Amino acid sequence: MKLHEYQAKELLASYGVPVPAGKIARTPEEAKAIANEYASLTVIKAQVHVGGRGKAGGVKLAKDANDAFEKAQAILGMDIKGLTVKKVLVAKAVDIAKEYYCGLIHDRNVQSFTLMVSKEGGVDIEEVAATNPAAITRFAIDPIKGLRAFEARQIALDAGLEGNLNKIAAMMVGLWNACAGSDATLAEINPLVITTTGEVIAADAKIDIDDNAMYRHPELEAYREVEAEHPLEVEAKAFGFSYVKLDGHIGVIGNGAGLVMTSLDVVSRVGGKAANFLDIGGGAKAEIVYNAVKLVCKDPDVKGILINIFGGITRADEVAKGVIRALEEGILNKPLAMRVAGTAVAEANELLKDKPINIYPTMMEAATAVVKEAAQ
Amino acid sequence: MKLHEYQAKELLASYGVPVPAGKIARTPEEAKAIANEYASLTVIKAQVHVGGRGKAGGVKLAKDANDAFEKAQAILGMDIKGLTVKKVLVAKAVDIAKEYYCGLIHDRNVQSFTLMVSKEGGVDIEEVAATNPAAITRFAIDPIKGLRAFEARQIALDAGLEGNLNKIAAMMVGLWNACAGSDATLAEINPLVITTTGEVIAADAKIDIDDNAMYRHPELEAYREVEAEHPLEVEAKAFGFSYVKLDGHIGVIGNGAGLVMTSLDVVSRVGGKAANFLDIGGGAKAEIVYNAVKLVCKDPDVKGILINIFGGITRADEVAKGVIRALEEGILNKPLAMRVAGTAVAEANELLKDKPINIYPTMMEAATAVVKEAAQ
Amino acid sequence: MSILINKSSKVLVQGITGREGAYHAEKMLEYGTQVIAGSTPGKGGQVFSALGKTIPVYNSVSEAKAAHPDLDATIIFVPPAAAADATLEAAHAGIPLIVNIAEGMPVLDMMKVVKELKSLPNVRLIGGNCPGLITPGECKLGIMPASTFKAGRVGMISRSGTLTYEASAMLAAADIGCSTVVGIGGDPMIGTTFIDLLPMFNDDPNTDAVVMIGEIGGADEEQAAEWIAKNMKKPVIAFISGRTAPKGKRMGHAGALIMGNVGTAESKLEAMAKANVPVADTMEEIIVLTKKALGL
Amino acid sequence: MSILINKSSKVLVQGITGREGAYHAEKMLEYGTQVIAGSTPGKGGQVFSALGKTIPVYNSVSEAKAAHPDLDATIIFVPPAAAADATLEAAHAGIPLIVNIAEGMPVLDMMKVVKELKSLPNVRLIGGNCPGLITPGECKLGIMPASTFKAGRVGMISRSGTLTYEASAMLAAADIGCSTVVGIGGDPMIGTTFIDLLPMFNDDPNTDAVVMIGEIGGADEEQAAEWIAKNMKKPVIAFISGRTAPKGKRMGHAGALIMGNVGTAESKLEAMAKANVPVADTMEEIIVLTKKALGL
Repeated sequence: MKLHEYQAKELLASYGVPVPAGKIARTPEEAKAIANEYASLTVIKAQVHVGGRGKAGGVKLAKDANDAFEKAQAILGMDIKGLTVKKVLVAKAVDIAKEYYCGLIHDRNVQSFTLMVSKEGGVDIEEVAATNPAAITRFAIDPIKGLRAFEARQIALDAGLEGNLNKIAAMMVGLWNACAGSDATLAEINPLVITTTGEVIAADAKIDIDDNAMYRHPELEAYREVEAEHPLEVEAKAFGFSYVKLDGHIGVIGNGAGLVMTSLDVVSRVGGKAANFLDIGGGAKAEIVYNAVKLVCKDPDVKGILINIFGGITRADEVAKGVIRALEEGILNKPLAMRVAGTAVAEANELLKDKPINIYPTMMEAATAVVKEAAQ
Repeated sequence: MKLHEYQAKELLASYGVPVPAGKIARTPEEAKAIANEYASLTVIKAQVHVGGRGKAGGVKLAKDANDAFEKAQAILGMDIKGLTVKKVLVAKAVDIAKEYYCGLIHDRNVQSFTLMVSKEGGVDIEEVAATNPAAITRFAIDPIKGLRAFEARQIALDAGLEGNLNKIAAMMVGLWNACAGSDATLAEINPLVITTTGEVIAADAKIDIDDNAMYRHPELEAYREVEAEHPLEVEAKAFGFSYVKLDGHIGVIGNGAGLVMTSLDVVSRVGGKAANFLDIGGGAKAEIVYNAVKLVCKDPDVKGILINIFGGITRADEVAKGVIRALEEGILNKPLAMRVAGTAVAEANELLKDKPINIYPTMMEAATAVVKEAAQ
Repeated sequence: MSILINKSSKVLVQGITGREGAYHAEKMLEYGTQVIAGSTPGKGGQVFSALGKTIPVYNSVSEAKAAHPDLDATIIFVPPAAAADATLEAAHAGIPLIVNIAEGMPVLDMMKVVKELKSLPNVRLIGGNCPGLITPGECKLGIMPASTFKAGRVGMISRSGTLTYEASAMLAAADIGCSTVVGIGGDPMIGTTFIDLLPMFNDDPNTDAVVMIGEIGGADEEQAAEWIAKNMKKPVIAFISGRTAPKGKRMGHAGALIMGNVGTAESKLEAMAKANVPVADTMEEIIVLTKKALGL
Repeated sequence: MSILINKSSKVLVQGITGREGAYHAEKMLEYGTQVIAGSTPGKGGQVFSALGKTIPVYNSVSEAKAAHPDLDATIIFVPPAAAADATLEAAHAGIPLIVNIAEGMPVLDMMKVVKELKSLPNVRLIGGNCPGLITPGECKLGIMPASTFKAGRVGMISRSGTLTYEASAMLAAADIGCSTVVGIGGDPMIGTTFIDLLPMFNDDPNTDAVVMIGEIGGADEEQAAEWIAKNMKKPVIAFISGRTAPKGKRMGHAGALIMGNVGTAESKLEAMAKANVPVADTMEEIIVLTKKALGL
């Protein structure tokens, strides 16, 4: 689960990390009131789950309360990479002397979190990693012992950060505590600002929470915003499907992540492009297959559907029953090609033999057929 | 810092440990109102920092609200081992099927915490340790990794506890989390109750917080009760002295814990008994010594004072100046014997030579003199 | 012969009294796996009965191990929130091989487990989020459908469960069997990966070639390629799924995620090419390449 | 000869730019201790000047160690809240001997430090809450008043600072000097205790006898007595303070606390008697017994 900047900052502040004063506004009036209260320069920042807000005009400096009103008015309702801005963070501006980067990312190579620190702050760290990797200092954190102040100080030194070393290290340790304490998979402060008066402050922050660990963070549930997700993704989650909306036109349903990924590859190989990834999981019954078909049919982008099942625990006849139900209820209104193998495939063939559904022996043949039909 | 039962339970509850519903009453009326709200059997429990409340009559069962009023009236104001009961915990009674003991104590031998678990719950664990040590199962906790559920389950099994193993283990892990999370030096649940319906609940709890770690637990400051400490101990703490009130009649002041302890031993050896332990610390100036003398003179039990200083960083002449000031201000109104050695002892002797203060070359001689004078 | 498990492996089932644990314990017994003990906290003293066998249930892995010092392996059927604890329980009880099938474990839990297991070098963890492993005809320590596996001389290592079944079935259809098939799991943090198993297959006299089924995400395939180039004496055939998956989207497996430029299919294909490992473009091609490698 | 430190020991002072650190760095230099580097986070590049010497200050122990690979020991002058971190910093930088004088460290911090140091067997921690150690005439690595120590052939180990000074001064007055004097500290959790040091003195050819100054609390003296009975080839003289202290009250030192029946003076005296270690009833008697042990 992605947190908004303001949520990430709230979380960091609860772990003792200094952040600029800030409040959320949903209207220009609210923005004005907040700026008025702060009686200082403020920054009006779009709160959307997407990178590159600044470049898109979603972050503006406001010199006074009236200016805050105007800037908030300009940003609220703005479309940033397909997402509508519904709220802005109105934060006290800070006097920046230095801008650094400090982030914790889950790093499979070290089987832990890597702390990445760079003098190149305030810019996209992936770009720094690509263009100037030497500008990033990395440190693998012991997940049991956590990040200790002496380690943080040494990393700050190695990265060449200038400013109060103890305060910088305290911020890094605070970032780790927040990250581990809330089961984040990513926790970034960017920029980590050294102010003109020597304070160390987290001017922007990004935190992603491990969905698998949400059960132990009920307090973070309040941060979830269903509206921010694609409506079909929300629906798929309710069914327990692993579903990803993609930008092609062939709906893909299968069992097992690897098999579905491979199905996407095959669709692409035969000249098509997948509209989604949908894994129904292991041992699915007819009802589940029916729901999967129903969900994919709701997607207006879908021009044809590929179902690819390797029956192990999942029975092919259950899959057939689900598809037949969707067909009979008039829900399945798009070309469909199926490839079913393994357990109970004979029974499935028997069930489907008089139905207008094509079964193919290999995924390649099924994909070829549905891509061709969808193109018509 | 010792927590009251109700405070310890609040803390445990914040770590997910189930405790019986309960509230604090300072008057019988409040107790009645609480019992009325619970509409069940309640237990009225004196909240005093001393063991053996039950035997002293400080814990009573109340069958209804009126009974709660009466029982609270009986307990409030009661004197238990020299402490006046000012508040009672009114808690819902639980239906006890089994009473166990579960405690974490700082154990120097294992250089960590030892988890002690016993089927002999609801009684003084020190007594169990003395009379039936085999009834206690012990486990040394890795202070970095903490207590894990699988370890807790095994300990519960080894100790022969009966009841829902997962719930019992969860309570032990919760106790550890509370202990480590609040820097406790002792954290006990006694009894850990298995109810007749199979619930696992902490019916009584005891937690001591490490004073050295209070700086990182500002939230626990609210639990501190100055009134619960001896007034002279409160005053000594304000001066930064290490002070312990004892039950003899010779006030003892020295520098360094070992030296003061040895001074108490010497006082005892020559037939006296110390009224206090007071360590002025290293490098004390005249003002500090003056304050120490003033503090000890306030104690009506004190019939004579022994000052024992080994001058290292501490200068003997500074000690002399502090004593002289107390003398000249009329504060020092009791017999005093001093033994001063080390740095600047000649200067000290010079300062004291015309004063009515006796200086002795050894602590034995000084102690002998003051014990004799005090007896007169 | 085989790697890790064979017909004499003695197996514990953690969570044997649960629905899933009981179901798969029976399936494993049916396959011939020597399931000799089960454990479930609070259910010690019960027995698990299936196929005419009665298997004792213990309260803890320690107690099971004490009663059956010859236990070689355990398979864990507990909810993901309890999987880390169950894994550590088995590890500290001294079970040398642990299979953790749980899907949905918090990443931090697994990080801590992996770190702690480094101090227990005699313990190997397979998974989480994996189907387990099988030495066809001898021992099934997992949840895979038994029928798709045929005994033979090809080793297999796979990040995907269904693709493992698919590939094994295709090999079997082509009359090629497997020595041992290991589903290492689709999570970003797993106990055992390609690079841990390749040396075992390399040294196993009953394995002639190895099929590795990788996918996008992480750099395990790249590391494996590097190891193969330097050390592997036997042919390896690779397959990479998710070649068309977009960046930044988790494709079912928590581990199938391209972050920045790490974990792309291109990087993996390039690494395999550099190591002269043939990569199958389709599942069908796995069989073609395997046959070729075996000289069939 | 001596144990742990001698005239060629190269010393780092952590927190050298602070008030206490600077004061004691100068005192150590004055004594002849080879203080060759200092460290304070954020003060790297400065120099510490005293007695005509200029000592470089580094931002971290690692940087100091990199510039001075011959560093043998460090002494830490930081507030108690930072002492655990500073200790681990020194330990991980590979400084073999660490003296931590901080009084008032949280017990949990020290537990974690002690546990972590077990994985770094080449690192020895003295303290916390201790005066440090001194090899008279050669090296002072601590905050003790130098004047009370005389070079000689008696080793001393003590849980109390002032009693160490007192005993050393009394020995000096009797013309008996010390090989090395170690103040191990008054906290309940310390890095080094009697049992760690007795073997060193036992093996040190320049130590003829050992004075150990214990106190109530814990069982360190009991363990030491047991070790002595089995292994010690040289005479040991003991002193126990706090014989009249009541149960359950902390006597200044956080470690001087009798809990239940653990840590009583009786238990310690009994253990010493069993090990045939003479115990001085008064400080003066320490000298008498030491003389006797040395045949003076």
